[in-house]
Formats: sequence, structure tokens, C-alpha cells
Amino acid sequence: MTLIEYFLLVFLFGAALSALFSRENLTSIISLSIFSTISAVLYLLYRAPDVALAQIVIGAGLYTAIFISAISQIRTDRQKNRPEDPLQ
Amino acid sequence: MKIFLLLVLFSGIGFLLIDNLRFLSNSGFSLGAATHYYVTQGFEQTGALNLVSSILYDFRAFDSLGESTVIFAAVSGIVSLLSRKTLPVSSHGLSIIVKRIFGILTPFLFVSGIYLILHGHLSPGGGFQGGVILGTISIVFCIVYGSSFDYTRYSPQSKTILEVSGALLFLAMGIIGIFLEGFFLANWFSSPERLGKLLTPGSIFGINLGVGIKIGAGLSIIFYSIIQKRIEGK
Amino acid sequence: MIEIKIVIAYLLMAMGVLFALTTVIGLFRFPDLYTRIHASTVSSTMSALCATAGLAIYLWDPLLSSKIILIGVLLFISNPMATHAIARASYRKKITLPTTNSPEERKGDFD
Amino acid sequence: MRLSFLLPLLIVLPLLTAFLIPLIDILAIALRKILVIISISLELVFSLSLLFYFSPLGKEKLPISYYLGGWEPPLGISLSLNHLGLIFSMLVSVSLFLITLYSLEYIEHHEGKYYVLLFVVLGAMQGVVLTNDLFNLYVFIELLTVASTPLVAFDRTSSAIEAGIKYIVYGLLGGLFFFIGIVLIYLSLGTLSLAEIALSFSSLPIPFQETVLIFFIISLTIKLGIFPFHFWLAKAHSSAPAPISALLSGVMLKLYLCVFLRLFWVVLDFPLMEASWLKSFVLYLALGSSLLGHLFAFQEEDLKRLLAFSSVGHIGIIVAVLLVNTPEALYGGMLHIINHLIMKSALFLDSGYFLQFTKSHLIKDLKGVFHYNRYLFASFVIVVLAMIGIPPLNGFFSKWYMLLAFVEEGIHLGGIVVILGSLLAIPYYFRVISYGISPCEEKPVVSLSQDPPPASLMIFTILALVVLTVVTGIFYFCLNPILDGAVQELLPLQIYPPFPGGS
Amino acid sequence: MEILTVIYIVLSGVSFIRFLTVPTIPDRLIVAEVIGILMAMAMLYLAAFFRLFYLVDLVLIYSILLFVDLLVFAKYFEHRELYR
Repeated sequence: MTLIEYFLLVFLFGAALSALFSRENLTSIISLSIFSTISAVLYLLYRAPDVALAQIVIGAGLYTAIFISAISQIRTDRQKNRPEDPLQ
Repeated sequence: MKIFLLLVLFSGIGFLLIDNLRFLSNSGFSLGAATHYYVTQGFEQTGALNLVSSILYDFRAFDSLGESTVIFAAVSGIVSLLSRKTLPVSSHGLSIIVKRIFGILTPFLFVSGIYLILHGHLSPGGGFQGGVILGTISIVFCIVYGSSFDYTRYSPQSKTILEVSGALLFLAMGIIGIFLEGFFLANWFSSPERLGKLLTPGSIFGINLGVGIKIGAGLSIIFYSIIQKRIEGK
Repeated sequence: MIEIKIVIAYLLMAMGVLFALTTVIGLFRFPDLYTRIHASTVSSTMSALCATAGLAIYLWDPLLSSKIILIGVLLFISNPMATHAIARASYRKKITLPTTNSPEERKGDFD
Repeated sequence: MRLSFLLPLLIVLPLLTAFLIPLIDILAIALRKILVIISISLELVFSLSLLFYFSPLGKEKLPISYYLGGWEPPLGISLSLNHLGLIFSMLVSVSLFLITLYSLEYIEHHEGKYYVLLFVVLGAMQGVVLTNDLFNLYVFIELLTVASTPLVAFDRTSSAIEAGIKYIVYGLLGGLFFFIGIVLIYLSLGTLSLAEIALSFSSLPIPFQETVLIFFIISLTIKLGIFPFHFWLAKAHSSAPAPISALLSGVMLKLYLCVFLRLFWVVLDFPLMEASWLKSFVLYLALGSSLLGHLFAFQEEDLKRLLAFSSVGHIGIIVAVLLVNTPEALYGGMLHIINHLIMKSALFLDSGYFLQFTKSHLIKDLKGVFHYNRYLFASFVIVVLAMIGIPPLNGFFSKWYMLLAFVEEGIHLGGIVVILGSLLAIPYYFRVISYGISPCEEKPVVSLSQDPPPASLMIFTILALVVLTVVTGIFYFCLNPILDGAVQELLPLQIYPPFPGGS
Repeated sequence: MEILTVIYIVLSGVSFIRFLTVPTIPDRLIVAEVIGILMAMAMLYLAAFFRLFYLVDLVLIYSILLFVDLLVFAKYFEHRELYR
């Protein structure tokens, strides 16, 4: 079981790096969702079902929706002709 | 320059952490008297089969009060920062296949959320997780059926009332504890023979319910205030 | 009797693993998006069904097996739905159109 | 010990009010002001009753504690109150009372959410002061950060939003370091109660202790705005509305100083810190930060940024003098905490009143504000004199004690920084005053034609703070019993709170 | 049971390599879906291996939320906004 732990940790690290260094916002958020899934499996391996449940519920259900709704508010260059309104 | 300084700072901190964690894993983690008490006496003293829930909502319930107030403050702040825009109501949604299938799936989601909240003291889960699932249902309505589906049925005012009533339920549990046991946020679970039943007459049940309602309504409010957008040309 | 049950369960689990392997190979080998959708959805749904059915037979406990089968049914319903949504979105955004059978000819079939 | 239920009540009452305000907003908006006034007055009354019941003036002796949920300290969370907590609890109640009264007339939009956040901040502040549990302390600090960020960005101009983003990023960064420290302590000691940590922290190996100390020091350096992390502070404190600037710069920084005092003096091992390089490093860092703050304030054009940078200077000198760790130094530092709270709140509230009439916050646009309300401007001048340290006012005495403490311990750089700070403060404040008094014939201010808005409560709060300035200046020795108790608690070889004899 | 868990986790890890090399965003969505399903199966077998059967509830919740996730992504990808 320790071998699979190390494998999951490497996998987790890859997902985190992919979330950091990807060019598109959407790709980073998908990576973040994968990240939360992997960490939930890790929590299950360590037998912490409460934490795993919280991680699944928040990471899969909520983070992505909130993050996506936030990045959908980012103005592209085309729409940037309203300087008086910082929150769009 | 700034990035270089930050790198130096963080690498130093990482080195310190690794060094000291090695010390910790050599000398063994110390579990204090409190942990021993939680594990051995937690069931009888709190009436919750789920130890995590008993620690969160009974031994350290004041922390949970603070944390749910963090959510409350975040909701208030987001609403006050983003509330100048009008919500464009739309009922496009996704295709008919998705709509019908989510008609089937949503009851499952709802039941599992309610289950997590009500069985918070018996199985893993609790108010927070169940509340998040209830909030997710509201998000799903917006995604699948268009934003008018949820907005016309449950107005922001009713969601605010739900959120506030959840928070007040939490405080009421604490204040009832003063009258029954003599301490704020005391658990008024009194009969050990009811250990493991669903309707335990304890404050953990009520606090779970309050936190669940509050978190669900609060997250729904946050989502709907973030997706607000001014319609072009109006 | 019990041995037959266990054998069937192991057989189903092995089929699940086989389908999962097929999914991953398909993800790697297929050339464009729409064929990869085939690989992922069809065989991963099948994999999930086989795995849950095998586990349910292996455990053979009324409440637990019904819960596990419920998971399989939910995956069976919702996995094609999600793939449908993704495929529809990518068709609308005109991403990696297949070279033959171009969507413009078959416009009515997709809506 | 019957009255010890006041301790949780001090935290729960503001939270209850905050939860009730949205409900009241839906039912009847007119009731909101009444609820706000009643609640803040009740809070003040509770705090005063604590003062007159428990303090050296009263019947019962400090410290007292309250066990939440009836669980004894290693199991559950307990609240405790000693002299230090009494001082800060009083300060928070009184200043929040005045700030709330001020903002009843100052805030124009989204009043409901404003009061919700203000009361959450009040509850979190009382929680930070009163709690006796490390993780609970972290929860309340986070609550403070999260609840005050929307208040920083409350004007919703682009600069305010930028300041809010900076504020929350640095606040959460500081909270992160704090959390790592908590994790290290919990992994090694297995307890979170401050009293138990204080008992057994020195049994750990010394490099480990130093690591924990470094994490807490980084965290509090970020939160207090000491030199390498000072840049977020001026922006955040200057672009908030005036009562919030007073709250942040006057009260919240002092609250982090309270955390600083409690953590390093009584919980963690102060003799270790004194023995190692950490103490002198932080001391000279704070002195340099103080000098830099005054220098930045000297060349600043914006009035509120000037006040914020001056605040950086004063916080640096207070941290430095507290680290000297003699009774005189602790006494002078705590006196200066109280005085700086009063003076800075008064200055921010005053400038909030006057900046209503100008078109921008720049100092050169302040021309002629003297003629709107001469009495208030005179009060501004009085507070500025106190800030510089003119003898009969309160700034003088605390600066004098700090100077004495520095000189007695042989840290002459500290004395030089105190004097230089005062000398630098003279020109930059007098520039403001001279612009204010100068006539405005050649360049009328934009809103000159308007009558000043009816602002009796605002004027009342400012005058109350000015009266406090004068009174604490002349009768500063009235604070001596409580301050002496606090200094006695902070000196080494004092065990933090008593376990037995709780409620 | 544990060998099945290991197989599913390794398969999802291998498909994560494909996640990094795939050309377009819908491809990534597909790969994420596959990873999610494989991980759900891994969790299921883990529950059976540990004999902690309340973890099955957790997989149930995860298998629904995964598709909520994918729908959010698909909708954002299609419309670049969520309120429609």
C-alpha cells in the first residue's frame, strides 16, 4: 500500500503543477478538480472519511462552480471600454 | 527581485519544515490527554457515534460557530460588493436530454444531502458537507435549467431568511445549553440509552441542522451573486 | 453454490478492469475528439457497470448490494448524459471536426 | 464568580446582532438603527461591568475563566480574562461604540451589510482578546480578516477593490504561517490550550522551538505591517471609508499587538527568544520599520495615506519597546497602545469629516476646510499636537516612558528613533494644518456651495475622542492599577491562567 | 480487492498523462471524466477492502457530483458564461 501512496502523491503533484502552469483558465480548473479527487482518495487511504467527504463535496461540487462563475466574469480585451466600473 | 525574495523566503521555510518534521517523525507524534479522552469517553459523553462530529459540534463547538460565521461574513461581503448589478434571468439551459436526466438525478442528490445532515452524528458527514450538497443543487438548477428556474422559485430574500434562521438555530442550541446544563454550547444529551438513535435529544443534531441550512443557503447566495452580469446594451 | 457466486463476481470484476484498460488504450490511440468520446463513454460506462455488479455479487448483502447497484445505475444514466453535453458543446464550438462525414451535411441530426 | 457568563456573552451578542440584521432588513428597515444602537450600548455596558466587577477597582480578583460547553481546558475551549484582556476588551468596546455611532451618519449605501460586517468584526475582536485556545484564536483571526475585507473595499472604486484584494491576500498569507505554527505545536505537544502549551513548551528541543517562533513572528510581521511587509497596509487603510480606517489602523493593529503580547510573553518561551538572535533581529527590524514609516509619511501627498504610514511608524516603535522587556518598557508600550488607539481613531474620523468637503484626499486640496467647522479643526490640531508629543497631552507621556526604557537598557538607536519620529511628525502634520487654515479664495473647493450635512453624532464622537485624548493625557496615572497588573502578568515566571477556580 | 484498487488508480494515473498531451479542451474534459470514473471505482474497491461500508455513500455522492462538475465545464465551454 505504501507504493500506491507514493504513486498517488506523484499524481497529486502532477495535477497541482498542471493547475499552476497551464495556459487556459479552464484547464487549470479541470486540473484542480482532478487534484481534489486524488486527495480524496488519499484521505480514504488514511481512513479519514469525514475529511474525504468534505474534500469531495467541496472540491468536486463547489470549487469548480464558484471558480468557473468567477472566471466567467473576467473581461476580455474586446469588452474593456467601461473604465468607470471595476467590477464589470 | 520580488520573486527572488519570495523564493528565498519560501525555500527557507520549506527547509525548516522538512527539518522539523523529520524531528517529529523521529520522536513520534505526541497525542495528548485530550485525544485519549475523546477516543475513550467520547461516545458516552456526547451521544454521537461519529467522533469527528462530536469533536466539531460538541467539544469544540465554539470553533464551529466561528467558522460558520466566516461563511456568513463572506456571504455578506460578497453581496455587498457585487450587488449593484441586476440578475439577467434566462431559461435556456442545456439540452433536453440533460434536463430530463437531471430531473431523475436531483432527488438523489437532495436525499443524500438531507441524509448527511440528519445522520451527522451517526455516520461520516455532517452539517457542512450536507449543506454544501444542498447548495450544489441550487447551482445545478442554474446550470441545467437556466438561471430563472431557481431565481423565480426561491428569491434571494427567502434564501437570506433560511441562512439567518440556520445561524440563529445554532445560537439557540447554545443558549438552550445554558438553561439545561449551565454552560453556553453545552450538549444537552442526557440519556445514554439513546446512543445511536437518529433523534437523539442533543444539541449536535440541532447544530448539524442549523449549519446545514445555513451553509446551503449561503453558498447558493454566493453563487447567484457571482454570476450576475449586466446585459449588454441595457 | 457459493463458489459459483464468487466466480461470477470475479469474472465481472475482471471484465470491468478489461473495459477500463480498453478505455485508456482508446484514449491514447484514437485520432480525434469524437472517436475518443466513443472510447471513453462506451467502455468506461461498461466498466463501471461490470465493476459495481461484480462487487455487489461479491458482497451479497441486501442493503449494501442495492446501494452499489444504485451507483452503477446512476453512472449508467449520467455518464452518457455528461458526454452528450460535452460533445454538443464541442460541436457548437466547431472543434476538431472530423474530416469525413462533415457536420454541415448532417446538420439536422445533431440538434 | 457568578458574572463570568459575561465572557461568552461579549462574543455572542455581536454575532447575534449580526445574524439578526438581515432579518430585520427584510421585515422593517426602520428598526435597524435601533437594534444597532441597543446592541452596541449593551456591549459597552457589559464591558464596563466587567471593569467594575472584576478589576482591581472591583470585588473579584482577576483572572477568571469560563469553560464553554462545560469541558475542562484540555478537552474543550475555554475563555479567560486577565488584566491584559481586560484592557483590550475595554478598548475594543469603547472604540467600536464610538465608531458605530460615527458610521450611523457616515455610511450611505448598503447599510445593512455594513453593520453585519461591523458586528462580526466586533465579535471576532472580542474573541481574539478573550479566547484561551490556540486554534480558536486562529479561527477568530481569520474571521477578522474575512469580515474586514469587504469593509476595506466598501467604496467599490477600483483603488478600493485593489486595496481589498491586497489586504485579503496578505491577511491570508499571515494566517497561513500562523496555521503552520499551530500545526507544529499540536503535532509535538498534542494540546491546543494556551495554558498547557505555556506549561510544556520549554520541554521541546531548542531548534524546534525556534522554528515555531519564526513562523509566528513571520505571521505577526505580516499582520502588523512591519518593514518587509509594510506596503499593503497604507493602501488598505487609506482607501477604506473613514470609520473603517479608524477601525483598521486604530483598533485592529492593536489587537494583533495583543496577540503578539499573549503569544510571545506568556505562551511561547520568551527567555529563549531573548537568548537567541530572534529578539534583537525583530527589535531592530521594528525600529527600522518605524523610521521608514515616518519617512514615507513625510513625503506623502495623500492625507489618509499619510496617517496610515504614521501608523506604521508608531506600530514599529511599540513593537520595539515591547521587546525591550523591562517593566518600564512594557508599561510605556501599553500606554502608547492605548494613546495611539485614541489619537489615530480621532485623526481618521476627523479627516473623514473634513474630506467630505474636498474633491480628493490630497493635502493640497484641503485648502480652507478650516472654515467649515472651526471647533472640529481645533480638535484636529489638538490631536495632532498629542501625536507629536506636546507635554500636557497623552502622546507625550507614553513617548517619554518609551524613551526612558530605551535609554535605560542602552538601546540608543531606539531613543533616537523616538525623537526622530516626533521631529519628522512636526512638518508633515503642520503642512496639513497650514493648508487647512489657508484661505481658499483663488481656488474654491468643489463642494463649497453645499451646506455641511447634519452630523451631530459624528461631531459628538470626534469630540469624545478628543476629550479622551486630553483626559488620558492629564490623568494617565488613573490607568496605573490595570496597567501594572498587565505588566506583572507579562513579566517572566508568571503562569498564564489558573486552572482551578473557574466558573 | 487491493489489487483492483491499485489497477484502477494506476490506470487513472496513466490517463492523466494523456490529459497533459491532449490537444483541445473537450478532450481534457473527456479525460477528466474517465479519471473521475476510474477513481470512483477505486474508492469503491477501497471501501470493500477496508470493510468500511459507509464509504459507499461517499462514492454515491461523488458519482453524482462528478457529472455536475462536467456539466459546469461543458456549459462554460459552450457559452463562456453560466447564467444562460
